Amino acid sequence: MHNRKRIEIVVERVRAEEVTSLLDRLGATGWTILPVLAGRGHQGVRQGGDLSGVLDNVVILCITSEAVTARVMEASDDLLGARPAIVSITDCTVLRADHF
Amino acid sequence: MHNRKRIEIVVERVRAEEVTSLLDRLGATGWTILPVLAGRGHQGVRQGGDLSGVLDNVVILCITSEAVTARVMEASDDLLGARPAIVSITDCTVLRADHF
Amino acid sequence: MHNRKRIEIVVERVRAEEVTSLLDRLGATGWTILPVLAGRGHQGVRQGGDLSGVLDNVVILCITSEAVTARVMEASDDLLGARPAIVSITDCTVLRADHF
Amino acid sequence: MAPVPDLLALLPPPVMFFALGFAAGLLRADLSVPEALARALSIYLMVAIGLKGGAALASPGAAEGLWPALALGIGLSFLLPLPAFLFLRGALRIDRDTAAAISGHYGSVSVVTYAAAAGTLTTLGVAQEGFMPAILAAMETPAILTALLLARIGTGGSTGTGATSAQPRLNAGKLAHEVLLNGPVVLLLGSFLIGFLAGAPGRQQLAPFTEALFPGALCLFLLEMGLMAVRQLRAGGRGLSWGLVGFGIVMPLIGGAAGLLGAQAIGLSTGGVALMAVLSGSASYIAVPAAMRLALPRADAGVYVTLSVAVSFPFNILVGIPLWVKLAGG
Amino acid sequence: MAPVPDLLALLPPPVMFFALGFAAGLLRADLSVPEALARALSIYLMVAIGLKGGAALASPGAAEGLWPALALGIGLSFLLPLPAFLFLRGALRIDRDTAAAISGHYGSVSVVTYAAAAGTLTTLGVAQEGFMPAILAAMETPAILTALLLARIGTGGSTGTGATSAQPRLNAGKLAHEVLLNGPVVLLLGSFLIGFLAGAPGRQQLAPFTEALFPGALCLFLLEMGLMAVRQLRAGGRGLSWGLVGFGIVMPLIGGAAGLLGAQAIGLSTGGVALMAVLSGSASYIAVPAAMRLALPRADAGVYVTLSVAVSFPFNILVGIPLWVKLAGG
Amino acid sequence: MAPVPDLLALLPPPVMFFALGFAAGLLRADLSVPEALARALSIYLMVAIGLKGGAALASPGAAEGLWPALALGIGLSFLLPLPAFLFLRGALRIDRDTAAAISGHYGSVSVVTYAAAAGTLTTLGVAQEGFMPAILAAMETPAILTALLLARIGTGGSTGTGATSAQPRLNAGKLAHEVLLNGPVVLLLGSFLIGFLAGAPGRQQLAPFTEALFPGALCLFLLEMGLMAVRQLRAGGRGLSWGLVGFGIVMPLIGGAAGLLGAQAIGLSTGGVALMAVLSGSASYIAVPAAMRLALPRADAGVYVTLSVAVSFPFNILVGIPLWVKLAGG
Ligand SMILES: Nc1ncnc2c1ncn2[C@@H]1O[C@H](COP(=O)(O)O)[C@@H](O)[C@H]1O
Ligand SMILES: Nc1ncnc2c1ncn2[C@@H]1O[C@H](COP(=O)(O)O)[C@@H](O)[C@H]1O
Ligand SMILES: Nc1ncnc2c1ncn2[C@@H]1O[C@H](COP(=O)(O)O)[C@@H](O)[C@H]1O
Ligand code: NA
Ligand code: NA
Ligand code: NA
Repeated sequence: MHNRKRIEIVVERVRAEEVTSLLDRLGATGWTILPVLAGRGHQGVRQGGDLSGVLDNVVILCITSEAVTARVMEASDDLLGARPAIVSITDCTVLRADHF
Repeated sequence: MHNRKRIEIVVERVRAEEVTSLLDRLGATGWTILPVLAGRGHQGVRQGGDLSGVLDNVVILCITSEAVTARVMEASDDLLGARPAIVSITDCTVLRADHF
Repeated sequence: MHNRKRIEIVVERVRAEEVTSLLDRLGATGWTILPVLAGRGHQGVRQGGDLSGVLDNVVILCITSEAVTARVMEASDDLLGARPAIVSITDCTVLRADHF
Repeated sequence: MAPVPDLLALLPPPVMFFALGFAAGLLRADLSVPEALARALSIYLMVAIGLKGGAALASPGAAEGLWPALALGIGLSFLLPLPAFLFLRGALRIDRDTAAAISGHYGSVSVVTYAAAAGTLTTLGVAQEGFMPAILAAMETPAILTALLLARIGTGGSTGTGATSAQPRLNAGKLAHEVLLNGPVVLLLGSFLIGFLAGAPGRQQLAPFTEALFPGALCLFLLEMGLMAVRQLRAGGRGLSWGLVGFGIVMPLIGGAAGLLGAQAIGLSTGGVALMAVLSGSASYIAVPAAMRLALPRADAGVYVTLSVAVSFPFNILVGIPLWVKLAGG
Repeated sequence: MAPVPDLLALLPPPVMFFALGFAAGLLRADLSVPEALARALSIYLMVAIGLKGGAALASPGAAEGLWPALALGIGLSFLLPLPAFLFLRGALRIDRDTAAAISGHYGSVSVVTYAAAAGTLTTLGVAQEGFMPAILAAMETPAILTALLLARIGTGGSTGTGATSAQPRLNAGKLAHEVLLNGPVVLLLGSFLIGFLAGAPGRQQLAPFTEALFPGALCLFLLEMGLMAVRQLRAGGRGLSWGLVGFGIVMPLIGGAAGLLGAQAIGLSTGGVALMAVLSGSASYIAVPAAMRLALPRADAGVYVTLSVAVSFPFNILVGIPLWVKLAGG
Repeated sequence: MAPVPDLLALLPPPVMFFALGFAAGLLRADLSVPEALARALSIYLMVAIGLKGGAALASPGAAEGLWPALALGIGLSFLLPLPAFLFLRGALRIDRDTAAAISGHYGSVSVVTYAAAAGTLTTLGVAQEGFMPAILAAMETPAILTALLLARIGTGGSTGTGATSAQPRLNAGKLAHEVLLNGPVVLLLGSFLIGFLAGAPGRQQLAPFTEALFPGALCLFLLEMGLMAVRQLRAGGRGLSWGLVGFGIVMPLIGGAAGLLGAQAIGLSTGGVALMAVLSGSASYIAVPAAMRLALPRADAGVYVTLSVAVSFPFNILVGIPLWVKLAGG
């Protein structure tokens, strides 16, 4: 049982690759992308399903070390600049420490 | 880095709108709805995909303040009355406090 | 408000049933399966959507007691042997204690 | 090695595909149809049925007999829930909400059962009234109203017994929409109207889509319905007592007989009589479950969905349709 | 009870299905089309249009007039964003990025509007140049480049005002792909080429798929477009001022008129003139939104998607097509 | 501007769509086919192939030569994994489980490769035995058994080396289902049986669905297969050594040659010989990966899926089919 951080990011589907390659660069060993049906935030209701796909969001889940998390926190504001994503961080424990 | 609560609700898709408008009314600034493939609970196995859609569930994710969370906890039992949803709450931290 | 554990498992879709029946056997009262779009880990990028479905992953979510969690931690290494899943555990609180 | 000559009429390909799906499900074969395909096919079937019916009605003299048939269909949809409800409450002691919800399904109709019956009639070369799709659409909703009434009647007296027995607050606007503007009704009536307005030239233009593809699309859809029936039996079957299973078989016979006699009384054609019996005997699995979920949240969705999809639908496909076609003289 | 004779030409079934979807959406009917079906139909329409056009071009003499038409289409796509941008900035005071993004949509084209117009022409029996699908593909992208230019011009002077007004770093490679290799262009041109290479025998083999099914598939797709238009209005409609709604109606008229006059000037056939007007008047809702999202992340996606899908698309389907067909002399 | 006359036979439209998808993938064009559409098309192709074959077998005299062909197909499926396994272990030093899993893919067959070959034969007007879809279904599974045997043999001696080399507990029941009741086999055999029972009248009724649409559906599906091949190369390509890529090209030639010679030996028609060669040379990408994932969890799924979908499938479509058709004398 080892302590790690669970980062959860809601971001536009078209920008997901930017976020995951940021995670890669900052040293995360993995991530998982989940689909989103709909959402609401400061920009109002967001409902996927238009044919261009620009209104779809995804959730990116990344379990990683405290060190990587700190770097992500610093970098994300910068990267996501124009269209900020929703980022939340939770403490978690994992089974095999070497995997994260 | 600011402390918030992460509320996660599993609920029938047909009732999702009731839950999100409750969240809206109680002051949450946003929420995200994720699709569910299957689940098990007290009512047994639930597998989506029938044509009426009444057996589909969704997960509603809401990151919000402690105050809103407290109100949700109070209200949810009331609203969800007949068909209770699964509600869990986790501590989390977020980047931009003003957003939540 | 009662303390529980939130177990989150990323696993191959074809093995999901093995995991949920393990959870059932170990005493979990329920679980929820979410679809995954894509992921990266030690085995590299995993993108669903091939016709055999063997490259699809899912996320299994289980809110359960500390006791069951402990049993899952012990058992999972054993069961998942050949193709390990990603398991993370978070503290959470729930509304109706009798439900979990 | 030629197949038995009459087999095609008794067991047309769509029905064989239903059996294939059902068997594959029972044997737990690793076979699944994407949900989007099932939904797409169900939309296609409703649009095709509506368009064809509307175009048929546009031909001279085709509206003759429409009004009595419409009145019969609506009347049956309103009334059939009554015996169902009495039996479920009286003999099976099902709780009020679930009994009301179930009975609503059996007053209403199943589009795919109708489609399969229409396909059988086409194979047999039996003619039918062009307006039947309008009857189909008209029979979707009245039963929902009866079901709601049945659920409310008698709960008036128990309001004092506390929160648990009180009906949950009902979002009346949302429910009205669910009842009047449910997907199948809108699609069927809309396509029917469009088919009517487009008339013969429109029909000709759309025929490769609405008519030539119909049997094949029905095959694929019934394959999925077979798989779905078993899936439902597995997930929700524990909730079904033998009494309920018996109800799911007997009620289609009662409904079908009522439809048959009524249709003969008003003098429909052979095909019309068969279709009216099929409609009355069939149970909804799209519009009514969705409406009941909102209106009667305490009714057990596992029970009514499973009963309709996994018991009565297979029975109607395998036994009901051949029976009513035969009795109608087809 | 025969329908009005000319109705089919004025209001062909696909357009009636659009109206049905729109009405169902407005009435909040419980009707939805799976997203996968909508995407599948949009792929089908592009493949079918491309194949048919390519095969038509392969017939003797069919390439006559191709080059002027291509030049006209590309020119219109490059230039139409200019008046749009000036109006949005000058009269409506829309921010630069959003104004540039919107104007790009109106220089580019809508495949389904084209498909609906081609269907109307077929119903009316009006011939058209076989190469029109190539024009359609060629008009997709030039407007995107103009839009990007418009967004960049004039921001050079404001670089000193700080981080907030600086353009975000643009992944140029990714954008170039988005612009040049967007899905519709690849599908249309690829299918066009395949149709051309396969020629008459290929066309004959694929005709049941690409031609016989076309009107029916278009009906289903326009049903979903009607639903989608209302969905977009609901989710993004608050972002639309009345000025923007007016723009979404007037701009198609300006673009369409330019296309009409240009096409008459270069001597296209009646069908070609109508289609060129329809193309110029239509607004993209697949390729351009995707490109703008990447290139101009600060532009408001809610506004440009909603304006294109929920204002100009319906207007073009209901008013634009009949108007241009009429003015072209069809 | 007429296209080269023989092009259609050498490079029929479905193959050109494969090339289009592959090129679009390589160029990273923003083009994707919804997963539900790909699955729907693959179900459609299997149903259509099965129905058509069953109906063909129902015609008088059509079963002649069935048994030897069946024996040949089953024998090839059982035996072809052997040389594959020996080469993968001996020359490429692939681990036992992955080598066994890969070899199972090459003994089994690819439905879409078959469909493309059948399409080419139809275009060329070359006849074929009606029972070939039954051979296709029969060849799906024997190779899976051989692969499992290969994975088990020789691990008996190494059980002492510890937990890492021990085979994980195998859920035998689940595996048996996966092997015997995998989706393609159930769909193909079920549809074949239905087609047989429905006979000529059934065939006629379903022809617009199963036959007229077939070439178009195959085009769309191969477009997606081209995109999928590149996607797999990107995600799983790093796991492929040049040796493995060479294997993925040579093994189809060995398998195809064996099928060709065997089919000529038992005296199949020209079309039958070509199809048997195509089947033997093809590699499974639906049934076998799913079975291997369950039975040999330590085998590398990235390698076998990528090798089958992204190397051998394109090779068979672009080189294998024309080669075997030519060598068969078509
Ligand atoms: N408080 C929140 N909790 C959960 N999800 C949120 C929250 N706020 C925003 N989101 C998600 O993030 C997306 C974009 O948010 P925004 O940019 O604020 O409109 C929304 O569509 C939601 O899916
Ligand atoms: N302990 C649990 N952990 C995670 N999800 C649960 C749990 N219990 C129930 N669920 C989800 O909630 C749905 C409804 O639960 P129930 O009403 O108890 O049948 C189930 O189908 C699951 O998707
Ligand atoms: N650190 C991580 N955070 C979130 N998800 C992960 C992480 N590592 C792996 N995964 C997920 O688990 C899957 C299998 O991981 P692996 O077996 O390491 O390749 C990946 O495809 C991801 O979806
Ligand atoms: Na009924
Ligand atoms: Na335009
Ligand atoms: Na093979």
